[in-house]
Amino acid sequence: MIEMPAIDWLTAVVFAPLAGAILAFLLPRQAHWVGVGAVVLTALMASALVLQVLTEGAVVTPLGNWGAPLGIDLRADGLSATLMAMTTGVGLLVSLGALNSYAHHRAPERMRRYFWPLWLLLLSGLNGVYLSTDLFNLYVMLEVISLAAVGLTVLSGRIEAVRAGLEYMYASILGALLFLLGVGFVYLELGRLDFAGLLAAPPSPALGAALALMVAGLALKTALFPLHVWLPQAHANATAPASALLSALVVKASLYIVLRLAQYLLPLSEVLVALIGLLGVGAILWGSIQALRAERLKLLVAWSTVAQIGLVFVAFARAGADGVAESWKAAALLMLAHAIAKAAMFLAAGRIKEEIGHDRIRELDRSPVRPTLAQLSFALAAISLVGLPPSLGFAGKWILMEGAMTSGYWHWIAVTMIATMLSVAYFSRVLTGFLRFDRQRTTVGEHQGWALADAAPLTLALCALGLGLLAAPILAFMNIGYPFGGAP
Amino acid sequence: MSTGLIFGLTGLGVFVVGLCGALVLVDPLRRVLALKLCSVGAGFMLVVAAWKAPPEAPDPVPHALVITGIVVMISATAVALALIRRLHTLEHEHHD
Amino acid sequence: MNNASLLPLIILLIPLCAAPVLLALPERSAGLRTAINLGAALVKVLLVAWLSWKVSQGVIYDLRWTVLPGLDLNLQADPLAILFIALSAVLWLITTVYAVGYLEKGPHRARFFGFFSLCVAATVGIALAGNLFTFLLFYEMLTLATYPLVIHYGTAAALRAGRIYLIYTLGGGLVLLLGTLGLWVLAGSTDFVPGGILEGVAEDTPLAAQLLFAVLIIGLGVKAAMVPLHSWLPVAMVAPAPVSALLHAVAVVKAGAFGIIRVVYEVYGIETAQALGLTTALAVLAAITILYGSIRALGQDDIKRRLAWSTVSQVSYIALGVALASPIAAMGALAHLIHQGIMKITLFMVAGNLAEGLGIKQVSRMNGVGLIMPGSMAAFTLAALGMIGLPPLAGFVSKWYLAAGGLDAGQGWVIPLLLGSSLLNAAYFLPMLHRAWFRQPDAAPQDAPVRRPIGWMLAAPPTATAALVLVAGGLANAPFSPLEWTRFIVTLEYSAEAF
Amino acid sequence: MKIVFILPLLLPTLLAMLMVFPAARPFIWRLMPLAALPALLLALLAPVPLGVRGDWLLMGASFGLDEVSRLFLGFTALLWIAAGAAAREWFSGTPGERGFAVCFLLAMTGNLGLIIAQDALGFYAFFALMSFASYGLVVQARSQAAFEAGRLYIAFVILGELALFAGLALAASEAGSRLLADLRSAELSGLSASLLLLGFSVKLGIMPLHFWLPPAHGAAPVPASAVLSGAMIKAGLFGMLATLPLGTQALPDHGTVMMATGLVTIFAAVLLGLSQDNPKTVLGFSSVSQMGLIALGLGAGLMAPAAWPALLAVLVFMAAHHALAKGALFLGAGLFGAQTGQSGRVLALIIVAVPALVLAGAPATSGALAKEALKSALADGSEAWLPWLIVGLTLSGLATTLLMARFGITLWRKPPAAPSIAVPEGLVLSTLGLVMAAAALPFIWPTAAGPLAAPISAAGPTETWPLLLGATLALGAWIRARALAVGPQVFRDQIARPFVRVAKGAEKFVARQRRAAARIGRRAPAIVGERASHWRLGHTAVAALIVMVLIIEANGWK
Repeated sequence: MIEMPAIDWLTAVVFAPLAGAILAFLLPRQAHWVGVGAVVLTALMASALVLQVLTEGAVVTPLGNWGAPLGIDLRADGLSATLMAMTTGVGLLVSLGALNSYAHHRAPERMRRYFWPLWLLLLSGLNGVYLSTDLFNLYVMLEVISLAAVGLTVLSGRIEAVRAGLEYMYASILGALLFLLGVGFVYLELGRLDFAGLLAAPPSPALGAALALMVAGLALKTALFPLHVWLPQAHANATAPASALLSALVVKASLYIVLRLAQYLLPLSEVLVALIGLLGVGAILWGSIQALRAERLKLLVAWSTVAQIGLVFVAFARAGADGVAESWKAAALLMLAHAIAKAAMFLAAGRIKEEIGHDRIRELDRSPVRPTLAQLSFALAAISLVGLPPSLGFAGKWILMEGAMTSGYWHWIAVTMIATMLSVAYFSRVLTGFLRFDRQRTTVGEHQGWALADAAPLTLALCALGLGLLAAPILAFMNIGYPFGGAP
Repeated sequence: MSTGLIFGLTGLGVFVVGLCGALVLVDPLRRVLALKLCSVGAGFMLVVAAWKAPPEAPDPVPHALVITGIVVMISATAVALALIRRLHTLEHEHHD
Repeated sequence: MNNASLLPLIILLIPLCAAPVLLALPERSAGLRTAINLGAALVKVLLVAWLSWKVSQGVIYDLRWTVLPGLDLNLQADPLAILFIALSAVLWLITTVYAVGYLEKGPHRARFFGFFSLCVAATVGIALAGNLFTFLLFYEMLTLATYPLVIHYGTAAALRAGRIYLIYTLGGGLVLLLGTLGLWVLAGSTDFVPGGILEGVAEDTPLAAQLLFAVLIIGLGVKAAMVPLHSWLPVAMVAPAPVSALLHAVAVVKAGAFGIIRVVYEVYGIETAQALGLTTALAVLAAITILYGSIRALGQDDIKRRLAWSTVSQVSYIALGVALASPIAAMGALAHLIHQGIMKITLFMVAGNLAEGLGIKQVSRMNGVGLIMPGSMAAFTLAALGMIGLPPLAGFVSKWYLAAGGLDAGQGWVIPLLLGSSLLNAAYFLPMLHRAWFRQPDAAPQDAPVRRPIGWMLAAPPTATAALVLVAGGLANAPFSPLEWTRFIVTLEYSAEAF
Repeated sequence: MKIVFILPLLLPTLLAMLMVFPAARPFIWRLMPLAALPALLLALLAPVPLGVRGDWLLMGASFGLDEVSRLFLGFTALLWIAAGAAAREWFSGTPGERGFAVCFLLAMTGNLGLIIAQDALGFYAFFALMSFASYGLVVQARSQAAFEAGRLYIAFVILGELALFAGLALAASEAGSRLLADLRSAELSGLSASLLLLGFSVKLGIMPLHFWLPPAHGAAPVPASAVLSGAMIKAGLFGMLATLPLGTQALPDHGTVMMATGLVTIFAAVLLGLSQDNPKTVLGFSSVSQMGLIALGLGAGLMAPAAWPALLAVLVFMAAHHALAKGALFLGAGLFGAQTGQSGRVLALIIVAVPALVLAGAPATSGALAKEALKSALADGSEAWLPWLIVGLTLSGLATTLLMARFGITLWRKPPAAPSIAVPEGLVLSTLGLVMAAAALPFIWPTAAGPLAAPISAAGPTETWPLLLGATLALGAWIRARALAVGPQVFRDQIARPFVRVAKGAEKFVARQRRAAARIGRRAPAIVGERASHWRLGHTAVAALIVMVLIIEANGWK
């Protein structure tokens, strides 16, 4: 057997999209091919990395061979590899959807030109977040993500989008700066920023301040209630593939950092966890209520993101006194489920809007055209988001509720059930619109609006549904390298 | 009161002023400026973190971080300003 | 003897794979759709027959796939599963024929048959579920698959009904999820094992076990339409006739009833359940449902609504029989699972024929329909008499065993209950028969919808099921009859000395 | 061997099914009289006792024939043959032919089947088939009166069926077997015996369960009345003989009630019958009255098991006697109605007079023989009751005579309607056949069945049963009156109304709350959202969050 030259997949998955972004920017006419090519390449590398983690366990690469604490380490354990794989996988499918969507003759030149560089930049930043092992690196990656995400938000160039994008920009930068100040406090106290160095630090005022600043910053970036104000407009007004990326992937990066901080920075006190859980509850209720009131499809989906993020925080918070050693699994599964399903849902919503011509929920049933496949994708994604078996969302909820029940936290179970019912309520508003036929005179054409573009949301939705059956292996994989220290 | 503490508190103060501005102000341009203040404050903190008693050379790492931060912030500011301009143009068109 | 062959999985996959194909078929390719529908249903019947034969020889099929740590998807073909799966297979075939005829020119046939198939797949899954977790999975799938069927016509009324349906069934599913979780935490397993898995637990923490039972029964009782969780059922009858037929006979309400059987016998175990006083509570609930459903059926003029209320009442016979904790009553309950299915499906299909062929939807307009549609109405008559419990029809057999079981268990009150229910059944079924056979047909009003002759696809299925009603009752003691099969099951569920 | 039992049941069923095909109908009408022929042959030729089992059928059915059931099968089949022949003249080719023939044949199947069934379920199945199919016979005329009669009929049928179901279920569980033979020899509880008696008494038409009988007989067409009165109500008696532990177990209370009601029935029915003006209704009351006699015998048997062998023989004889005579009377009434000329009517009246005399107990007729035999058999029973019984029996002869006279008068005044196609000559044969059979019964009987015996036993005290029975009946009468007065649908609605009202109220309450909640739900989020964005709560929350986390963390430093 030929000895393969040891390719450093960790570095590759971060820099390949970056290179792709630059190339796509330089070659605007070929941007989409460059873009898709880069994403496919990244996806292949990511699979190689996943395989490597699967066979060898956690992988570490010191960038430029400096090594911690001075240099920058990239590390992939089960959790980060999973999230990275999710990012590239979902990203690949969204790219395919985008390829079709932006090839649309009506799409302005600007979109076609800037989408790919921005998205590749975003991908690079996301992968960077998942593989980073020190705080400052995380800050930089967060900023990269922010800039790319804001760019994606305003891509359509419409006034609402720009306004929402600006708001997003403020929130995003402020969040990053809060994080940066936190980093400063950490360095002040400990003199180092790598995760390993944080682990054993005793509690101190500086670290407490750092934690407070970082939690606030990340909450802002991840749109945890009541810091969510920027999210619905930003996600609802972006173009469909951009919304899919923003909602599915971008918010996950800051969630991931919260998870990591919870492990490395300080043992979270029970009260703080309860506070986070409480905010999660607020997010579920408020997000759902707003989703119930939303008049436009994409706005509804965006508000549902607020609610779902709340649920992830609830999953995280049910740790209670036990710490995150167990509860992260539910949170991680829910993140995964949400990413896949929400991407499917935004793409499907975009397709529906494209076919019907508007996305006003009340008038969905007046349309003589029913884009069946997009509707089906939407429905399947909704099943996963609601958390019905056998979807991935169900697996996440199951672990969440099982854990809560074992520890006797009945209130979290009640919250989860309420969240489920509310999500049924707001999604069924849409589904009812799909299925009502007596509002228009002409015969309804079903099976209209078949398009290749439906392939991406449908695949994503089916994945969200079917991956639940693979929850056990996924969990086992996430546990490689014991991201949360659990006993081997 | 040590120099470090004074610098630190100043940095923190600048950050808090920026934070308040970012949260309270309405005018887009002033909000950008407030955010810039925040970043300056945060930079201060890192510089303080680098400071060591004179015989020793200051820690180079925070300096590197600050420089990176400044670069990042400059690009962010640029994007924000571009967006504000764009919004102005659009609003202008909108009103006509 | 356990067997890991893939037969149960194949049976599950047939409708499951047929569904997307049917959904994807263009609306106009009716011939191909019908061929797939009937082909799949036929193959399934044959495979189920083969499976039944193997199971009757003592083979137990057991397939597992780990979903979450320690939690398996488990398909298990035991005799109880066979009972339900055979019902679903046979009635699916018959209903498919009927549905093809019923929706001949209607809209959205691709969607209809796609979800129809999915619904059957869910039923198969429910039948084959080897643990409560798997059961839950298919239980939810059933909810989702039936929703588009209930609102098939897409009118405001249908959507309203669909919403109520969804609220109830998804709520029930959620409660069942809670129950499943509770079981998992309490017992460390959700497997269906004859004799139950809660023996020790129930002794240690009886209160938790009782609460859990309540939660599980609420979750299942929604689909089984037990009072006071029944409200969705009469509303859901806006669905097309084949759907109502399937909903009432096989799929939804039976899923709930079947779940109750599983929970009482194979999660708690009848002795544990009895010791905890759970069977009594369940029996009382069932008794209330039986009477209430019948009483409400009395006042309904809409044929399908009357039938729906009747279902509310009849399905609880199953719960009653289970709760009586006597092997004989258990036989009655299990047999009623089948018997109620074939009787009710007949009634609904004929109701559909009346609506479709004559535009008649009210009892008060049924005058003389027997003379116009003798074949269908003969089937209706047989099924209705069976519902009342007249021998030698199927309904009699189950009632007889329920009564005998009640006496056997020392619960004499069951007899007046059954008598009262039969009386009420007679009070709402016989007037329909009287009108149909012994009144002169009304003159058709001017604005009456055009009558269309019903084809063989609409006429044959109810005839076939009516024949089944007769055979299941008349040949109740023949090998492989429902009753005999329940005897087989009950010998497994009850220890040998019970006989 | 099985074919022997299957054929009598299969033939009528098959014919009923074939009625679906219009082409087959004339042929079936031709076969109609022969439908019961296999049963008759079975009764005449089969060696007794005889039994076969069909384990697969309905939880294990078994069929068989013993001394008693052979006699029942014989006269029942004979009656069905005669009625079938009359029905052919009556209905063949008319618009209602299909419905009538199907019901007729199904009722025939039930009637014959219940006699040869040897297990409780099979018996019950055939009994129900007969009862329900007969509804079609009762309402054949489709007139208002027929529907009224039919409603009454079906109400009582259901009452009877329910009682039977309960009784059989109880009895089978007490006996631990479903075979009728085991039921007969088992120790039955009072409750199950009461239920069985109640169920069968409905069919017998013993007062006060007789309400259905006279209107039904009056409304049904002649051939149907003949079998209803001649054959079917005997099924009630047969049922008692088949299921009750007569001769092995004393049930004095039940016996007392039966005897008392029997006595009342004999006379009350006559009094009621006298006020009727429909000849067939009069005959119906006469049947009620005659069944009172049979109840008397049964009651005695229940009281004194020792007297049973003798009573059994008498009762079977009485059943056969009444069946033939009453069948002949009904067919005769039809024959009379079908006559157009005066001379024909006189001739018909003469023919009818023969069974009337037989029934009234003219000397040397089976009627007289039956009463005498009953008297002597009763003498073996209760001492205390005997004088009353003797008086009663004697007077009943007088009463029946009066009733027969009334029948004659009303027949003359209001002859039953006959279809225009009825050919008098066609009816004559069947009527005459039955008349002759009725007249010749005393002579045929010795070759057919058994001797008499005479042991004696004492009667028991009365209990609260009659009171309870009275209350139940009052309630039943009230319900019936109510149901009739307001119409069945309204009546049903009345039953359901409280429940509907509760459900509606709950619905309304929930709806109101829901509307209120929906209003709040719609408005509150909008207001809250507006306020929040106005006060920039989301932004302020950033600062608040930082402070809160700081405070929380501050606890950890100390």
